[in-house]
Amino acid sequence: MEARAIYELLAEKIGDGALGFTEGTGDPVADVAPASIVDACTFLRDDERCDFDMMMCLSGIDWDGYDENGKGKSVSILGYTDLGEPETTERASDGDFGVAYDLYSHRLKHKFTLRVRVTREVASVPTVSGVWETANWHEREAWDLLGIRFAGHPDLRRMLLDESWVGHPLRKDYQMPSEWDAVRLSGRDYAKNPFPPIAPPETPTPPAGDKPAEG
Amino acid sequence: MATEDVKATGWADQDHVPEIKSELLELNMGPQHPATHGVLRLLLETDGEIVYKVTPVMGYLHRCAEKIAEGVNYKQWVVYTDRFDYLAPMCCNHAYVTALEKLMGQEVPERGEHLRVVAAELSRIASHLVSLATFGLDMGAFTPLLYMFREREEILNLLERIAGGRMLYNYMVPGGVRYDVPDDKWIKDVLSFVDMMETKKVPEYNTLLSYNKIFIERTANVCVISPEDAFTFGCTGPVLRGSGVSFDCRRDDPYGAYPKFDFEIPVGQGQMGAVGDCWDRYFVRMLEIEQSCRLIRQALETLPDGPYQAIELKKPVKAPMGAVYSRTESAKGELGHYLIGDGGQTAFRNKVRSPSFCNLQVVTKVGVGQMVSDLVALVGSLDIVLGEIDR
Amino acid sequence: MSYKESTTPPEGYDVGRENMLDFKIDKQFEMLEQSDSKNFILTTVDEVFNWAKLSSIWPVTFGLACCAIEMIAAGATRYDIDRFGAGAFRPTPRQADLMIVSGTVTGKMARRLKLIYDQMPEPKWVMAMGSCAIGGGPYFKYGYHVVKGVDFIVPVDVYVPGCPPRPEVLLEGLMRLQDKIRGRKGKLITPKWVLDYAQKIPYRK
Amino acid sequence: MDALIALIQNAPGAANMSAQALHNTAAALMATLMFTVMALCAIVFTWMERKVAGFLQNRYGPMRTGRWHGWAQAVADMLKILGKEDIIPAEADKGLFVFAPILVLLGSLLAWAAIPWAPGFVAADLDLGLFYIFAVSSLVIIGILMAGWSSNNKWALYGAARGAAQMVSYEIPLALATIPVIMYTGSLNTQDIVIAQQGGLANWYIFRDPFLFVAFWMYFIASIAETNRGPFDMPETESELVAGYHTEYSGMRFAFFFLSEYANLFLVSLIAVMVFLGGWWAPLPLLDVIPPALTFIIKGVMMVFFNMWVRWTLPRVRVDQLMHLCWKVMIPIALICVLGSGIIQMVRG
Repeated sequence: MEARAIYELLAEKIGDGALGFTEGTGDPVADVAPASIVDACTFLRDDERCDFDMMMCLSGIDWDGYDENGKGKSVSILGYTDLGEPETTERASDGDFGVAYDLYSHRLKHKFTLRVRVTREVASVPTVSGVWETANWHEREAWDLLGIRFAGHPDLRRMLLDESWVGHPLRKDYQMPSEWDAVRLSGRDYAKNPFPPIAPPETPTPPAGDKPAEG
Repeated sequence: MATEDVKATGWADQDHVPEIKSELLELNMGPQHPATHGVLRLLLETDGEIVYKVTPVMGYLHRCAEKIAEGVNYKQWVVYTDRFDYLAPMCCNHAYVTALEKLMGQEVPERGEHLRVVAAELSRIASHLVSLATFGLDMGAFTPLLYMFREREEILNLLERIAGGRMLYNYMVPGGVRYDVPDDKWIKDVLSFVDMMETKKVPEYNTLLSYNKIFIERTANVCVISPEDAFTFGCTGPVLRGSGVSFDCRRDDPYGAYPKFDFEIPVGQGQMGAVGDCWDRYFVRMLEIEQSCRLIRQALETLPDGPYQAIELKKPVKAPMGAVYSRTESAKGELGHYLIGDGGQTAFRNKVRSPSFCNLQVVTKVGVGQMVSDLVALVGSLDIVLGEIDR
Repeated sequence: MSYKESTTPPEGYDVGRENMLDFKIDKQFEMLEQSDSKNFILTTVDEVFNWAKLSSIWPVTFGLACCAIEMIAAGATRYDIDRFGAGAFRPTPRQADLMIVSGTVTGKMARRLKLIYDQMPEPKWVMAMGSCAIGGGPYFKYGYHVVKGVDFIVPVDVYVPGCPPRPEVLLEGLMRLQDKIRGRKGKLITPKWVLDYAQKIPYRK
Repeated sequence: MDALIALIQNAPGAANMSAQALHNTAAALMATLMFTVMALCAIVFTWMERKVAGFLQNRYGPMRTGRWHGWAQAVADMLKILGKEDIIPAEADKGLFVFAPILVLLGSLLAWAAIPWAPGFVAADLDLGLFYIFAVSSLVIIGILMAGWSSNNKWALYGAARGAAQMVSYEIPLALATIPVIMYTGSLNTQDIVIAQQGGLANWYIFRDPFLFVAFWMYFIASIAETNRGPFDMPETESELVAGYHTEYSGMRFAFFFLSEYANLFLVSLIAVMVFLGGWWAPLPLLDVIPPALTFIIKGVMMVFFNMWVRWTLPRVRVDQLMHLCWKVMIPIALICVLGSGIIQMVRG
């Protein structure tokens, strides 16, 4: 079935919860209100015409600093400097969080994408782990890396990082840690190195147009 | 055994069963453990040999790849895709460039597509060989490991000749592949390797391991994953096909040059026990090696002339604003990329849906009630790669 | 003759970049050769034990990432690390002599790695395999969870560069470790042209 | 022993020794010899194991140590282990932890006393020789259980529990398989058993009757399980229990386990040779020129090679399948062998 037809079925079911349908570059996307995401997912899974028995992917997104004009001027993330120190910024963070759900039906062989948006202050979406088991870990990962809470999740612990980790690294304003749990995470400090680095010779300027090589 | 259990047996004097306190033994398997295929950690709660609860703990190899994707440009990030599934790096390259080209709307020349198929399928064979070998190792058979690594070395040699690297290649670029075929001898060598694989090596492995009585006893009817479980846990790849579901992204959601070729999707038949047991998952991989050989032969025999890159190598790549989810069939299953572009040279967000991550989750359900040895068999048959789970 | 390795060169010792890396062992060995009160029996016993140590370096089965596959490949048919007596991979650190840190060390893994190192009995050696273990490798810039070099956590004897290093390089690293145990400078001295070339590599500021 | 005493008597300066002194000297000599042979066999077989594994796996195995095909590899291993740090975990039960490896080594060492190497050349010529061997070699079980318990490590505990269950169970088919031979010989004396097999291949017990042929294979399978080697290496199962009962052992104490594994391996092979394969008798009259002790050892080494071949080929069985195999398959078959062989003996008179 076409994505638009599925969206119409969905809109019929959840009413005001369906916020719109966009087609353009990339996949067609149905925007759904956070409150009705569980209803929408349950409907899409159970309805005979949709029959989405598998959730392919759940992706959390931090829309902070996204260039809405498509000019590629989005905010650049922070890293370590070449001397291994964390970079810092004064920029204030804003922008919503988003969650994208990519669904697939093995029987009918069609795909569908749902997307929700929540504000940075709320940062909480109802869980769909009761609908598809696989959402359980995907949501834990999104909580871990982006700090999006999933209300009603049975076991919302960090997935990849340790419980004592500070911050959510995939946020655009995340500042790299220099140390965690007494383990040094910043790079080598050349000032204390017994083998001092060779003085840098004159580097030719990189050709314009391409980003210089990183790392 | 708790007091109730003793009573339930009916053997003891019912009135005078002493108060017995029992608790489950917590067992910590990993991160340094020979059977966890890397740095996975499994927290087990066991009663003797029986496992009552499995809690996977990962992140010991969390290398921040998704963060890096937002920092480096599109072409530079191909390097990091190699390091997801380091057993089948070509498949990972293929998945990423497919997603990127879908976002860019970029066409790829025929020759490039064919070379991609050849490289990815060779890589798939290598990955399956390692998977079968380590599964055998988990079952205590050490020798097949070395036999399969012997053939893997041949594949690495072939790929080194075309891509320049021994294990991690950075071979595919947006719009094609990095290098053309080095010479005609390479094509001949690949074809002769494929012939050798089909006629000699796969039967050899079957004799050595697949139809070994002890091996069948260990794996048949062990840790059966039903199709329903597989769907709801999002299992894909040989794990799903081992459960008897005929699904393969190469056929059902075609990409690249795959629609042109003729190949079959092997599924678990339940030859040795129930459908979806460890032996089925193992044997599906063995059959897939043969299908990959078929694909390679077809792709090389119909290799068209012409360019192999659509974009000049030194030219920067820009992707328009928009979001795509693109998926390909990696050696472990469905490898998807959720890619958001903002019109620039760097991805705004790149979420990787890795097959091992989803496949591993099934352990929390299927692993319960099994013996410790069977759990090792289950983890081995899922064929996880920690680089892909933790990213 | 056991000796303590000093971290600073002696006074007046001309430290060029070439011999910087090897001066400690060389100097000690020179002193050993020149000393008049050389105890032949002890030296011989010591040499025998050193020979035993270097001929049977048992690595611990400890794979971290991509490099672990190359480590297995080094133990497999074509490269066969067992030829050097280092093929007996022990699953428990208690019985191992060598820890090959094969791959990226993350923040979460660092503690475990230290624990495994502590569990190994003396004498023990560590080999940092691959650029991630040496200095963070490709994960230097944005790797918030990656330790930029395993030598922040455990002392490293031999660095094996590459991403991942080929099995031949791992074997080379093993032989350099054997040289170190033997207490001698390795036969392979870094050629002059490599050093010259290294000087020319632009250092990014 | 008698042969040794005679040898010492003939030595210069020993003519006027008392009988007791002679006996004591001979016993001390014999014990030293046994220990040396045992240590030697452990060293030779570790090297052989690695070479055989290499041969089966398309590679070389040790090549550098000692120049010629790495012959000194095991020597270097042992020397290195001697120099390793000896760790006793803080939480371990120290007494048991220290005593366990000694007990394991003792168990395999004691059993060597009753092995008949050549006519008259046996350390302890016991009337209950075979019985004695099986009795003392069960000491190993206690040692393994102690090692696993005292380590205070869960993997070690698992390994020890598995090992104890396995070895206790497999003692039964092991002993049952030798009963038909004892019935044939009418004696438990190890020398008598070998002497009864004189006269070429056809007189070896393995070829005496079909039931004995089956009993030999029962013995062989049980002996693999008894020595904890693949496919029955439950107590150490590398891929499941890290290193099993010796997970926490390092240095010399680990070497004791290592030593006893190979000593045991050679021991059960020698018993197989002694009981079923004609002991020191050559298979063909032509080969009688070879000294009997050498024939005995060559046969033993061939059995060891066969054992290694099995180990490096087969996958491992699961622990419940192992028990199933023992109690429901092998013990009934071994009992049938006893019965069938007894009937044949009655019929033959």
